[in-house]
Parts: sequence; C-alpha cells; structure tokens
Amino acid sequence: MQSDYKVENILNVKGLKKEFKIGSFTNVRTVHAVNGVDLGIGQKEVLGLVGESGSGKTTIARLIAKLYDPTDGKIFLNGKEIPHKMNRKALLNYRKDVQMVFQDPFSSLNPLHKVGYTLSRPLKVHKIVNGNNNIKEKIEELLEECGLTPAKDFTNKYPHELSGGQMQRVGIARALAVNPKLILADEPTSMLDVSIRLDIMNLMLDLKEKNGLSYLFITHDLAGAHYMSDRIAIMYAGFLVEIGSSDDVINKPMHPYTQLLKKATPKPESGLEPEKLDITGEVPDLTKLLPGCQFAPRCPFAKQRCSEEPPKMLQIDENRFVRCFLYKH
Amino acid sequence: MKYVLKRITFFIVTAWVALTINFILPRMMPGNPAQAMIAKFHGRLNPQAIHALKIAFGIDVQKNLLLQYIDYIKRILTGDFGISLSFFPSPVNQILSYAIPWTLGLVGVSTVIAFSIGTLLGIRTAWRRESTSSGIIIPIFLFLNSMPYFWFALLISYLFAFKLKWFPLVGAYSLNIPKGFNLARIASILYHAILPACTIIITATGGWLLTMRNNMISVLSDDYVAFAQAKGLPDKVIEYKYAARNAILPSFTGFAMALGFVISGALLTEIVFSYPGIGYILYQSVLNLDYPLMQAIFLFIMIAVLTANFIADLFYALLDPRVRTGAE
Amino acid sequence: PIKYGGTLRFIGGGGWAQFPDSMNPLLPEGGFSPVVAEIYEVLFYVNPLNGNITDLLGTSYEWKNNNLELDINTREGVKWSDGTPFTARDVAFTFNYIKKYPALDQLAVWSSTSGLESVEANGDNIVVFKFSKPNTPLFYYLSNIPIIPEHIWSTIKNPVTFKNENPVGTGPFLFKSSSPQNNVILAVKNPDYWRKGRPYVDKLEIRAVKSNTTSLLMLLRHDADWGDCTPADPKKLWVDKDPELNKMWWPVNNANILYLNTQKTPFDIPEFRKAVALAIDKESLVEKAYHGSCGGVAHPTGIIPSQQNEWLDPLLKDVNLRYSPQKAQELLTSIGFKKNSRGELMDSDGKVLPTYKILVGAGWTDYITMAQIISKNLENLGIKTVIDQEAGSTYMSSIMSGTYDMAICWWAGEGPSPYYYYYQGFYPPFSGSKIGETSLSDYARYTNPIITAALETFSKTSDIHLQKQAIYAIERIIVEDTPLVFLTNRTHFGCFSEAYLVGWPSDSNPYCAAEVIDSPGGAMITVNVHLK
Amino acid sequence: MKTLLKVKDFNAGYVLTSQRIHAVKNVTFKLDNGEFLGIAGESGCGKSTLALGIAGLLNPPGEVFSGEVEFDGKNLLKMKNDSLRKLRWKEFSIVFQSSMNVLNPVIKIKSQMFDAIQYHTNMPSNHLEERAKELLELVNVSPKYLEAYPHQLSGGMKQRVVIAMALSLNPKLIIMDEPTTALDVVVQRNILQEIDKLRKKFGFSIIFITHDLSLLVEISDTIAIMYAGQIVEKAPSTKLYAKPLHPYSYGLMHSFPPLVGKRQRLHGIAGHPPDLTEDIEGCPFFERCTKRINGVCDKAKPSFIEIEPGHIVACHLYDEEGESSAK
Amino acid sequence: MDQIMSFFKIKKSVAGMIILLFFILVAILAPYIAPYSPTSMEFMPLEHPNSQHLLGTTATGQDIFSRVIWGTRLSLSVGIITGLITIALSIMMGITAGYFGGITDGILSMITNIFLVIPGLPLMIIIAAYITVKGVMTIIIVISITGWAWGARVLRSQAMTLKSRDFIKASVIVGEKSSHVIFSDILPNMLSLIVAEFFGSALYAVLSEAGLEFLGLGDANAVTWGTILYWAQNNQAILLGQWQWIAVPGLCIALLGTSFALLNFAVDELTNPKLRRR
Ligand SMILES: Nc1ncnc2c1ncn2[C@@H]1O[C@H](COP(=O)(O)OP(=O)(O)OP(=O)(O)O)[C@@H](O)[C@H]1O
Ligand SMILES: Nc1ncnc2c1ncn2[C@@H]1O[C@H](COP(=O)(O)OP(=O)(O)OP(=O)(O)O)[C@@H](O)[C@H]1O
Ligand SMILES: [Mg+2]
Ligand SMILES: [Mg+2]
Repeated sequence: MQSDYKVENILNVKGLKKEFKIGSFTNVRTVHAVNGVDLGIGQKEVLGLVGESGSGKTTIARLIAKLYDPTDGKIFLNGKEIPHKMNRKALLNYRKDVQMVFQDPFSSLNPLHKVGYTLSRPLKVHKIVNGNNNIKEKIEELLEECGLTPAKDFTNKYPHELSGGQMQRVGIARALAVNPKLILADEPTSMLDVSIRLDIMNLMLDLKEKNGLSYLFITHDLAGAHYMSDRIAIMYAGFLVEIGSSDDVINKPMHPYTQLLKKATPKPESGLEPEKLDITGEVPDLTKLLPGCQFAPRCPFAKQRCSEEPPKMLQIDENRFVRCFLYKH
Repeated sequence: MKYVLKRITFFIVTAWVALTINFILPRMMPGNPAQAMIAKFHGRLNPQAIHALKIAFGIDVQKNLLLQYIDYIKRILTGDFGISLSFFPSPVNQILSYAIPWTLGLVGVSTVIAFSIGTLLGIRTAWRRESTSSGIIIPIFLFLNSMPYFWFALLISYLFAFKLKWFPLVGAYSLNIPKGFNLARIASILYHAILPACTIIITATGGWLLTMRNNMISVLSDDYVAFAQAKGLPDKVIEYKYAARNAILPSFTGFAMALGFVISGALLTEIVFSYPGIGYILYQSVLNLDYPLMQAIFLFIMIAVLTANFIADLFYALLDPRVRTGAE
Repeated sequence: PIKYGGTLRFIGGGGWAQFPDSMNPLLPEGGFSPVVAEIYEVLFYVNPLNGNITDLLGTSYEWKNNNLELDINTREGVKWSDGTPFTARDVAFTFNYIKKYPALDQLAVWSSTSGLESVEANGDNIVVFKFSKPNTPLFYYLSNIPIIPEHIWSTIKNPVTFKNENPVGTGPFLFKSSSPQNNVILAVKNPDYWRKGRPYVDKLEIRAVKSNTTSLLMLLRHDADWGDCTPADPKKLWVDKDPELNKMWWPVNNANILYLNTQKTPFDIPEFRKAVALAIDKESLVEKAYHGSCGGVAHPTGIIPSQQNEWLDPLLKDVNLRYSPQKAQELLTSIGFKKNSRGELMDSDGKVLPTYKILVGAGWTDYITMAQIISKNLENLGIKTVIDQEAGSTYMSSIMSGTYDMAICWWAGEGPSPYYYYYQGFYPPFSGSKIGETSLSDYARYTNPIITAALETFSKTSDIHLQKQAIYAIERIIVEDTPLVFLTNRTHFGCFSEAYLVGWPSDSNPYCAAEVIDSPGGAMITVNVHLK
Repeated sequence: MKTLLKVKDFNAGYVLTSQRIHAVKNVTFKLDNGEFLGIAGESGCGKSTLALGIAGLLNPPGEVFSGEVEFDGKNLLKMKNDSLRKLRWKEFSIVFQSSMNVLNPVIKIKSQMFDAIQYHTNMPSNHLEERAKELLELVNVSPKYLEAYPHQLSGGMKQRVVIAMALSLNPKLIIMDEPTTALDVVVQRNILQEIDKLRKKFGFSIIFITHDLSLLVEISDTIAIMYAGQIVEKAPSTKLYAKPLHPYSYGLMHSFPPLVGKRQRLHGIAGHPPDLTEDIEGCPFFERCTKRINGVCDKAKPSFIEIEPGHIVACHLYDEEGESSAK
Repeated sequence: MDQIMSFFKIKKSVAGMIILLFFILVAILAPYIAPYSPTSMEFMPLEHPNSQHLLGTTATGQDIFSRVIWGTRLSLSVGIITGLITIALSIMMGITAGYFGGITDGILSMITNIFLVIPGLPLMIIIAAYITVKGVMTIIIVISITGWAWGARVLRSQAMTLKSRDFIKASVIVGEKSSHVIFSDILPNMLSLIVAEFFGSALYAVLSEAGLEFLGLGDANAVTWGTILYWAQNNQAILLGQWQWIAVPGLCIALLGTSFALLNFAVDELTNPKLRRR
C-alpha cells in the first residue's frame, strides 16, 4: 500500500510490529508499542522520527538494531530481507552495517572502560583493522574525525573525565568505527545542552557528508528534526501518522497531531507571543488500542468515523503520506 | 486481586517443590531408620521382633520411591504425618503441637521485638545520620549482630541464671503453678522467656537496624522527602509519614524471609536454655533418621516461611498501592 | 528413724531430647516415659555389677528338670494400683503377650535361639517356664520384663502403638502428670505399695534438659537431687564444688572398645590387632578423655572389675596389654609389616596401608578425644588414620552394617556375668556374615567355634563351676586372638546430691548399679532415698 | 511594583570530603510582585542550587556560604528552622526539577494535598476537601483523582497536581525548577499555559528555571542567564531575545535551530563550562568567548552594569576596563 | 580510585580493615606466633592463664593460646572461602538470571526462591549429617549451598538494572558475545556490590561454622574458633573457672564478624549512590 519501499533505499521496514508482554502469570497485558510501521531510509538520507514520549520511537530503533525480535514485519537491508533469527556471523555482518547512537551519553559508555578500550572493541570484534598499532591509529583517527582532539589525550580517559558532549562524540565514534551504512540515532542530543546539542548535530551532518552515511534520527524536538533531516516521520501511539519531506511536514503539517506538535514547539522567531493550545484528553494507553484513530480522543477535528475505523496511510504526493480521515479517503 | 492470585501461584509452586525436596533429602541420608531403631535396642532384639517393629513403625524399606512419594503427598494433604520413630509411638502431629506454640511464641515475639527496635533505631540513625549517637550505635549493633548467639546465650545464662540466679535456668514455665490459663502462669511464662528472648533480640536487632537504616537513607534522598520538607511539614511527620513508611516496605519481605532462619536458628537458644521448641526436635529427628518427624518439621518451617512471605506480600500490597493496583 | 516426705528430683541431660509420652512399659528403653520403671515392676532386680538378686514381684525361683523348666514364685498380697489383686496369671499373661506381639519382645526372650517354649501360671503364685533346651542365663532377661495387668491389657487392640495413658502398675509410684513442654514428669507415692514403708519420698519429679551442661548447672544449684549427666570432669565439676553434699558413684558396667572390622584386612590378622592394642596408650585415654573417672583401663578380657573376682581366670589376672609401641612394632615385623622410608607402614606384600577411618559419634567428646589419641598412637606405628564423626544413628548404622574400618563403641550386651557381654559380642546369630549385612551386636564380626561352644555350654548349665570354665575358655581366646581392643572401662553416671536426700547407692551400699531412672535399677533408688 | 524577593551576594555549593563545589557565586537579583523571572543556563551551572538555596532547602552536603535573601522584608537565611518551616508553602512554594517524583507513591493524593494545608492553617477537614477539589479544578484535573495514588496518574497529571499543591496556600512566590522536563512538548506547553493563566489570576511571582531558552523567551517577563554559578545577564525577555549582550547569551540564543524558515547551518558555543571546584580569576566564560579580551577578561571579574533599565550584564565588553583596553 | 580513596575516608571501613588485616596476619604467621602445636596434648590439663600458657590449657592439656592462633587460620579461611564460593554461586545464578531473562530467569529465580524458603540451618544439619566425612570442607560446602540465594537475588536485580543501561546495549550492538558482555561489562560494574555481598556471606559463614561446630556437626578435630568453643562448652569451661577458654574464641568470632560487617557496611555505603555521603 505504501510506495515508500524503494529498492535503492538502504533500509526498508515493512509492517513492523512489536508487542511487549508485561506482568506475569495471571496478569499478562500486551503493550502495542509499534503497530505496523513502514518506512524507508535512502542512501545518505536522514529520516527524522518525531513523536511524543512513549510513541514507540525507541522501540523502532531497537527493532532495527536487532535488540528486539519483532512481533511481525520485515526488515530489508539493501533490498535483502533480514531474517528474525540469525547466526552469529550473519548478525555480525548486519551489525557492521547498522549501528546505533544512544540518547544518554552518560550511560552509554561503560564507566569502567577507557575511551581507547571502548573504541577498540568494535574494531576487534569486526576485525576492521589488525594489529595493536593499527588499532591505535584507527582509534585516533576516529577520535579526530569526531572532533576529539588531541586524540591521544582522549584514548586514556575514563568517561567520567569527559563532558556530556565529549561522551556523545565517543559514542558516535564507536558507531562509526565499523564504517556502517546506517546509524540509528535515538535522541542523541536530548540530554545535552542547547549549544552542545547543536555541535553534535553539526558533527553528525558532517560525518554524513564525508562517509556517505544514512541516519534514522529520533527526537521529540521538531525544530531539531527539521534542522537535521531530509524527511520527517511523525509517530503517535505506535503508528506512523505522517511522513514527508522535512520542509513540507514543518511548514504544512497535515495530521492534526503534527499541527498540535508544531503549535506547542516554542518558536520565538515567529513572534514572542506563544500560540494557544486547545487540547483535552489523555495520552494514549498502549495496552488498550482504540478501534479507530488513536488520536481521535484528543483531536479537535474528530468525527464519528474517527473513533470507529482505523484510518489508513494516505499518499498525498510522491513523498507525502498522512494517516487521517480529514483527507480524501 | 490478580496480585493475590499471583502470589498464591508462587506459594503453591514453591511449596510443592519444597515438599518434594523435603521428601528427597532425608532419603539421601546414609543409614536407614530400621538400623537406627535396632541400635536403640542395643542389639538384643530378635529378628521377628525387628520385622514386627518395622511394620509397626511403618518403616517399609521395600516400597518403591514413587509409592512412598504418593503416600507422602497424601499424608501431607491430610495433615497426617504418621508416627514419629524417635518418639514412638507418639504421632508427629502431637509432638509438633507441643513444640510449635513455644517456638512461635518465643521466636515470633522476640523477632518482632528485634524487628521493631531495629527498625526504630534504623529510622533514627538514618534521620540523624551524622550525629555521634548514630556513629556509636551502629558499630555496637554490628558487633552484637556478629556474636555467635549460642555463645552469647551461654554467657548470659551462666551469669544471670546460674550465678546471679535472677532467672530460671531451664524450662518454659514454673512447675508449681496451677494449671490452666491464669495470670501467674502468664507471668511465669514471660519470666522464663526473658533470657532466651534477650539473646535473640540482642543479636538480631543489628540486622534490622542496618536494613532499615539503608532503606531509610535511600528514601531520604528521594524527591518526595525533599518535597515534604519544602511543604513545611514538621520533621516528625516527614520522618515517619513520608520516609519511614516507605522505607519499611522492603524490610517486610526481609522479615518474612528471615523467619525461617530464625525459627530453626532458635535451636541453639533452645539447647542452651532447654526451652521447648521445634528446633531441637528437628535436630533430634535428623540425628535419629526420624523421617516422618523431620519432614513434618521441615514442612512446618517452610510453610511458616511461605506464609510469612505471603502475609508480607499482602502487607506490602496493603501499604504500597503500586503493587496493589498493578502498576509497572 | 527415717524421715518421710519430700520430692526426689531427677534431671537428665542431653540424651533425652524429649520424653516420650507413652507409658507402655513393653516398648524399648527410651520408647516410654521414664516414670514407667517406677510404675511397673519386674520379677527380680538382678544387680548387674555383682549378680545380687532383689526379689520384687518374684519371691524365689528354681531351675528344674535338667534346666528345662524354671519355676518362679510370685508375691502374694500385691495389688494393682486400681485395686485388682496381682497373681501369677498376670506374669504368664505378660510373657504370652509379648510372644503374641514380637515387637514388644524387647529382650528377645522368645527368639528362636532362646529355647523358651511356654509360660504358664500354676495357681495364683507360681509361674512355670518351659524350655526346649537349657538356657539358664535367660533368667536375667526374664526377670527384667515389666509385668502388666491382664485385666487391662487383654483388651488392648494394638499394643505396639498403645500409649497407656492411665498406667496401672504395682510399683512404688503412681503417675501424676507430665508436661511435654517443660519435659517434666511428676509421680506420687503409691500409698498401697506392697513394700510397707516405702517409698520414703512423696513425689518424683523427672526432668530432662537439652544439654549436659544445663543438667550439671541444675544439680549445682540444688535444683535437682539426682542427675544422669556426664560432666567432663565429674570430680572437679561436681564433687569438689561441695564435697559434703555432692556425691557421685560411677560403677563400671561396660567397656569402651576399639572395634576392628575383622572382615577387612589387615584387621583379620590377630597379630595386627594385638599390635594395635599394644600401640594404644590406654592410660592416657583414661586421663585425657575421662579425667580418670571412667573406672580405669579395661581388662584385656573386657571383664568389668566387679565381675573379675568371680569370673576372671586367675591365670589371666595379670595379663595386660600395656602401652608398648616397641612390642607392637615387633609384632608387626613378625608378620612381615614394615615401615617404608617415609615412615608409612607397608603390609607383607610391600603395599602401603591405606588411611583408615576411626568411626566415632559426632559430638561425643570422650570418643573424639580417644580417637585423637589413638590416631596419634597409630601414627607412631606408621598407620595413618582419620577420625570419622557420624551422627548417632548413622554411626550405629555404619557399625552394624560393618562398613567401618575401626570404630570406638561399647559392649552391646550387659548383665550380671561376663556371659552376657560375650554372648552378645560373639554369638554367631548376632553376627553379619558379610559386609553390608546387619550384625546385631557382634560389631567386630568376629566369631570363633570355641567361643560359640563355650557360650552354649554356659547356657546349658546352672553349675557355676562349669560356667566358670566356659568363661575362662573364652577369656583365653580373647587374650590370644585380640578380637576386640579394650580401651577403658565405662560406667553409669550417677551424680547425687545430699542437699536434701540421702540413701543413694554407693561403693559401700551398692544396692543397684546407679542406673538411670527409667530402668528397674533406677527404680531401686527411688524406693531407697529419703530426707536427711 | 513592590519588590518581593531580594537576593544579594548569594554564594552556595557543596562541601564534599574531597572537594568543595562552589555552585552559586555572588548571585544578586531582585524579583517584583507578580513578576515571571526565567533563569536559563547550561546544565550544572547552579540553577537548582540557587533555587534550593533561596528556599532554605539546600540539604547537606549542600550549604549556603554567604549572602542575603530578603523575602517580603524577612531575611530567610537568618531565620530559625521552625519559623522558616512555617513560612514555607504559605509564603513561597517550590516545584522541584523532578516534579514527577515528588509525590509519595504510597500516600493518596488527597492526604498529600491535605497535609500541606493542615500544618499551616487550622482548616477544618470538610473545608480541606473542598479546597483540594477547587485546586484540582484550577489545574484541570478531575477531583476524582483525590482518592487516587500517584502512580495512577499520568506524568502530566502528576505535574499538575504538584502545581495545584504549590498554589494551595496562595503563596506570594512559586519557584519552579524545570517543572516540565521529561514531558513531551504538547503536555509541557499545556501546563505552562495553565500556570500563566493562574499567575495572571492570583498575581503571584514565579521564578522559572530551565535550560530551554526558546521556551523562556516566550513565557517569561524577565530572563536571567546563568553561567558557571553566576548570573551573566538579566533582561526583559523581549530585550534579551532581540539583543543579547553577553557573548554567552548570544551564543545560547543562536544555538537552537528555528522551527520554521530555511534550514541553515548554525554554530553552537565551542568548549565546555569550567570546573566549579576551582576558583576562577576572571570571567568564567573566558575560555569559550569569541570576543574575549586577553589580559582583562582572564584577570578581573566583570561586574554588573545596567545598560538599560532592567537590562544588566556582567561583561568586560561593556565596562570601563574593557573599553579602556580596547582603545 | 576515587572509591578506594573514599573507602579509606570512612572510619568504619578503616576499622574493619584493621581488624581483618590483624586476623589475616595472625593466620599467616600462626606457626611463628603460636608457641606450641595446637593439637599436642602434652601439657597439664586445665591450667589457668600463666606465662607459659597465656590462655591456659584445655581439659586435654592443649595450649589454648596456640589453638586460638591456629584457629584463626581455619576460621578465617572458612569465612573467606565460603564467602568466595557463596558469592560465586550467587553470581552464577543471579547474573545469568538477570541478564538472560525470560525462561532462564524464571527457572533460576524459582530455584533461588526455593533456597530462600528452605530454612538454612535444618538444611545444614541434614547436609552435614549426610556428608559422612566430616571436615572443614564439608562445613564450607554446607554453608555455601545454603547461603547463596540471598546474594543471587540481590545480584539478579542489579544485573537487570545494569542490563537496561545503554552501555550494555551498546556492547551488544557492537557485536560482543554474551559472555563478554557479562564478564567485561556487567560484572565489573557490580564489583562493589559483589564485594559487599562477599563480606556479608563471610560473616554468615563464620557464624554458621561456629553454630554447626557447637551442635557437634562439624569436625571436632579441626582447630577452629568454633571447635575451641565446642570443646570448651563440652568441658564446662566456665564452671571450671576457665572463662578465657570460652570468652576468647567467642570474641574473636564476634570481632572477625564485626570486621566483615563493617566492610560490608562501608562498601555498601560507597557503592550505593543513595547511601553515599554526598
Ligand atoms: N522492554 C519493554 N517492555 C515493555 N514495554 C516496553 C518496553 N520498551 C518499551 N515499552 C513500551 O512501549 C511503548 C513505546 O516505548 P518507546 O520507548 O519505544 O517510546 P519512545 O517513543 O522512544 O518514547 P521516549 O520519547 O519516552 O523515549 C511505551 O509505552 C513503553 O512503555
Ligand atoms: N548533591 C550534590 N553533591 C555534590 N555536587 C552537587 C550536588 N548537586 C549538585 N552538585 C553540583 O553542583 C553544580 C550545580 O548543580 P545544579 O544542580 O545547581 O545545576 P543545574 O543548573 O540545576 O543543572 P541542571 O540543569 O542539570 O539541573 C553541578 O556542578 C553539580 O555537579
Ligand atoms: Mg525513546
Ligand atoms: Mg537543576
């Protein structure tokens, strides 16, 4: 149904679904964290994934990173389907192409390992370079690439001797070490200060250009997504509700939720008086999916139909999709 | 309710596994009860008598294990543990019924006291963490907690019962007191329980103190305590309503878990003070290969612990709405 | 004039976990409440120390018909505590009862080897025991069976598990109450007891505590008059604390024996066994393990001192196996055992002997101490040993099933003459033929045709001379063959306090052997003590 | 307008066994009745320490080193514990940084709302209930949640309950330390709207702490920018947005990408803030400053200059020393 | 480093260290300190403390002082070795359960819970009675078997917490094997907790050993503080006026126990960020 599947995409995801079982024995409930997501990321493309907290962004990243097994759905890398269960070798190959940068730089580095050790592991595990000297050289190269100069000083530092921004750079260097094609960046800047945040985003953009990387850039900051991404996908309650080119989504948001998001984002540049929000209703409960549109209870435009029947993804133009009955169905 | 169901499931499964272990363990012990019995007769018994006794005692070593197991489960479900070998021909139930009230009374009450004192001290030392008194109290209790308690029991029994004669040396109550339930009897029971209870209380309090103190300190750094302070609530209210109430929750589980240890651990106290209780009976039953008795006591202790756990869990649920209403 | 009244307070230590609450006198020792011995009487009390007989329910006995018949006259004018008169029929009933219920035949009087054929009352006062073969020593066992009233027991359905909560006996005391929690049993004087004027005390208070130390403390506090406790050093810990009042009488009634498993090599070699016996410093055992209070080193024949006058072959009087490592070494050399350069003993084939285990009961400090010393002694010979401590019943199991190498234990039998010790110790039916098979009382698994024959000769006759010859024969074999290594003597452990009561048995008044209160001998004490 | 709070030469920090962290340095500012003051700055620059210090809630190892806090004419720092306790909540309340976690998980919302009121007034219990309902309605939370436990509420609701509690005694000042972090933008915005409405209605003052400058610009009257424990610039928000004077403020203002408009490369502030355990001689921003004047900025501490009424800045670029050396 | 530094700043840990070091020294130097063989029975029995026999002699004529010194060796070893075995078991069960989760966790947690529920002392008695060759090793095994469960529970929950930390996920994504993740990432980060648990187990072991010996279930032959107490008690040492015979080994146990407890306490205080003195 969606034409987002392009063979030339580095990564394609089809009908991705993830359910978590929580509770145990007598009290099992199912969290529908991701509900049939289709998306694709092109070569050297940044796809921004935006959504409120708990909407399933991290879960998508982890599914792609093979930290979780999907409940349903397929993942294609370079057009080839990736099986759910892989042997170690195949998995290693996959990991070589797909790496991840974490949200919290403070907890994504093992506090007991020096930067040098942390960076040496991917090199060793994937046999990127051989010989201790080469490894050392490669590490320094990586550090420099990520703006940690002089590199020699950093190899012998423990994470706690680094600032948040520096730690995040090490995290990026680690992902970079295996020359991946795709980096899943799960809110890599949300724990950082504004100014450092910008540095990191700039670094990521530079690396993309230089190494021909693609990113899945997850954030809840619409402005940040706009700054980074070529295309933006908006998520709500485990569903993709809108996807389109970055400028389109920001300038002409179609889905009511995207519109709301835009309203809520501070934008002093467009006048200091903040926009008024009219919103009622509660955040969705993922253990009890609604029969209709998940956003319907909070949607200012909700009609009868919205709470009865789930809307389908609607193609607006070549690159633009929205899941809403407001548009012709 | 779901929570309760869940706990019950755990309770039953654990109990079943424990019962099975309980069945297997004594059978893994070397020697057999028949020989243990014969030993009692100093070898004078004639072979027919041995056979007759075996039947009388229900020591039928011929039966296969599965049948024995089924029999065993049946007995447990009906609450009939058979006849004790070492106290032949008293039924196991009767022996237990003499011992259990004392164990529960002494161990239960003194553990509760130790728990209460320890918890209170834990609250205080955590609240006034930097004070000198905390600095002194903690090492003292660590020391008391590290004493082998039969050793401590011996010392105080020599000193207070034998030398100073302040307390009775042995027994659970005085003999020359009219039968039945009366004040004099209660007084006598309490009087006899003082020394044994003291050893348990003095040596056990430290553990609870530490547990509570650590919990309390954790809780004190929680935001809701600071918030309570910001609300301008009086210190006592913060200390007890906000901090201690939350900090005590994990202690309950610990308390339940500890109960089994304390019940059986009281064995040493029982020996030193010749206090009635199941610890010593268990010890004897093990030494005499008295399967029926051993199993019953083991079972009793496990059930006691499981029940205590169960109650602690319910308590927990009562005090912690997160558990009750099934929050993640 | 003897003062009446008072309470006799008995205290038992560690051994009594919890008093059984059964008062069925036919159950084995330890299987019934101790007060039973004061409630039910036996026919005769035979003092095991010297064979002296006290008439109880029996007044006289006579072997007849080439020892194939035993007639016992029973006492007249005795009443059961419910008022029914006691007759010889009760005695006959008792014996036939335990024949019917073999589980109750704790002294094995009806065993296939005993020869007892029938027991019948002949009138009110005579009981006739008929035998298929003579067995005079059985008299001792017969006289030790508590007599029960027919009018009560004849209706009992399952006497093995019958708890007899309202005991009716002929004895000096009546059951009053028991408190299992406190482990205390109370009894009161039987006002209609047939022995006029006895007992002197009004009450009995029998108590057990959970450790020996506690019972000693109770005695020291004069909270008890009589204790069966084994202070490590009874002289220092008991008598010396107050020599005026604190009395002890520890008559020898048994011996501690190092059993060597004669079904295992090299313990099947008599010279080797003797070498072991010679290598052990028994004096030091007496000193270290018993502080000298066990009655000294045991005689190499195992005969207890009080029976030696009568039963020890005068030729063997001076035999001893005094500690002599050198002689032991020589003996070993004589059978080809040599030490290697590392000082380890090798057998005649040149194989180093393995490390042997010395089995003792876990927690039995006297045995552990002895084992430690023996272990050191044997080390001098080049024999390596470790001490194996097993919990009571497991220990007994290992001994009986013959899985041990060496074990310290006692004589299984006891009685008024050495016969009883030897009988239990060496009579083939009590032995196990191979390892693993239960050996009832011949723990060393040693049998000898000469000993067997001698035992049979002894039992066939009531002629004391013949009997003596039989015993002498056994003694000679024991000295020659060393089937058992006798270590020290073993005693009863009576501690008596004269704070309130006097009349305790002693060397000068050995009316019993200081047995524990749950036995006929103990009952003797309860009728003899009185207020100071 | 009357001055409600005066903070003068305020110094606070943490005394640890091995080091001493001087987290707040010589902070001086004033807050008027009804004013909405936003404090912004990088993480770790001492915002929370300042807020807690002012409220007298800095628990060990935190410590107020020196300074004056005059609230409504009373010197808070000199006050006895008990009388300070009585002031709290009644006169000023504080909403913590982690306001999602400030409710005791095992006590009903009701009881937690009641006790704050109870210990300060003698309100009879039937009135308590009414008051609590009224407060919840103010923040758009259904009064049925009075009977609930905190975990039964969503994050946003908890936050609102806390805000309602902060309002319960009509305090003159509410300090809010990043009350909305960890909430998503929609909920966050919603709450802020609510707060602003209430402020207009009841006329209390707010100190609002966050590192989200773009947010502050939209909602506050005045903004103070903090850097390494010091306030480096304070101005009405419009002024600060339009014309940030301090190079740090300038950098911050240009560090967040605009939502709308063309996508273009921006550049953040290079480097990272100084270590608070060490004493800094000159301007704390010296290391990272693009406009630094060597020999001046690293030597002398800049003092405050009021460039325009209400717009003060501590930077050598604007004082005589800077000017003189520039010549 | 920092933690080690602050470790020495806590008075309790210093006190604990000093006591422990003292006992370790005594244990190592036992052959040089002890004037006589601990098992030799050559002396006059029951001597009161004097210049030849600092703590007098036992009823069998052994030098009590020498026994206490040598006893340090075994008692300390029992504490330490049991502590090590216990903690190793706890690690195995706890971390495996916590890290792998799912079915593995279900089964291991069940086993752990059962061991928690089965009362320790009776189990010890049964096992001790079961293992026929008595020896210190028996005691060690018995105590370890019965003592690991609590630690496993603590470590499991810690492993679960750690598992959710991003650096573990990062390791997985880098392609590390589970074993590497466990041993290189999880274990080192729990080190202090493990150390704390170790001291806790060691305390438990020392006390349990004494208890078992007291019941006569240990190896009465071995020279440990527990057996010294056992023999003293069986010889009614106090009634003989030999107070020191019972008091000294008891105090030694209590002191060693205290040192373990202090160290446990201190490490706990350091590691648990909430307990740490900020
Ligand atoms: N391991 C898990 N077990 C159970 N539920 C989970 C698990 N991981 C995530 N969830 C649930 O799945 C839903 C989606 O979570 P996810 O972390 O993917 O959201 P997110 O969009 O990344 O949110 P945030 O912005 O807060 O990071 C949430 O409701 C969450 O509670
Ligand atoms: N309890 C504490 N112990 C030691 N140092 C502390 C403590 N709390 C804060 N600090 C230190 O004091 C400094 C100021 O901290 P503060 O919490 O006031 O910063 P902040 O501006 O509120 O940061 P954020 O935006 O992250 O909340 C920081 O360097 C911090 O490391
Ligand atoms: Mg996420
Ligand atoms: Mg803060």
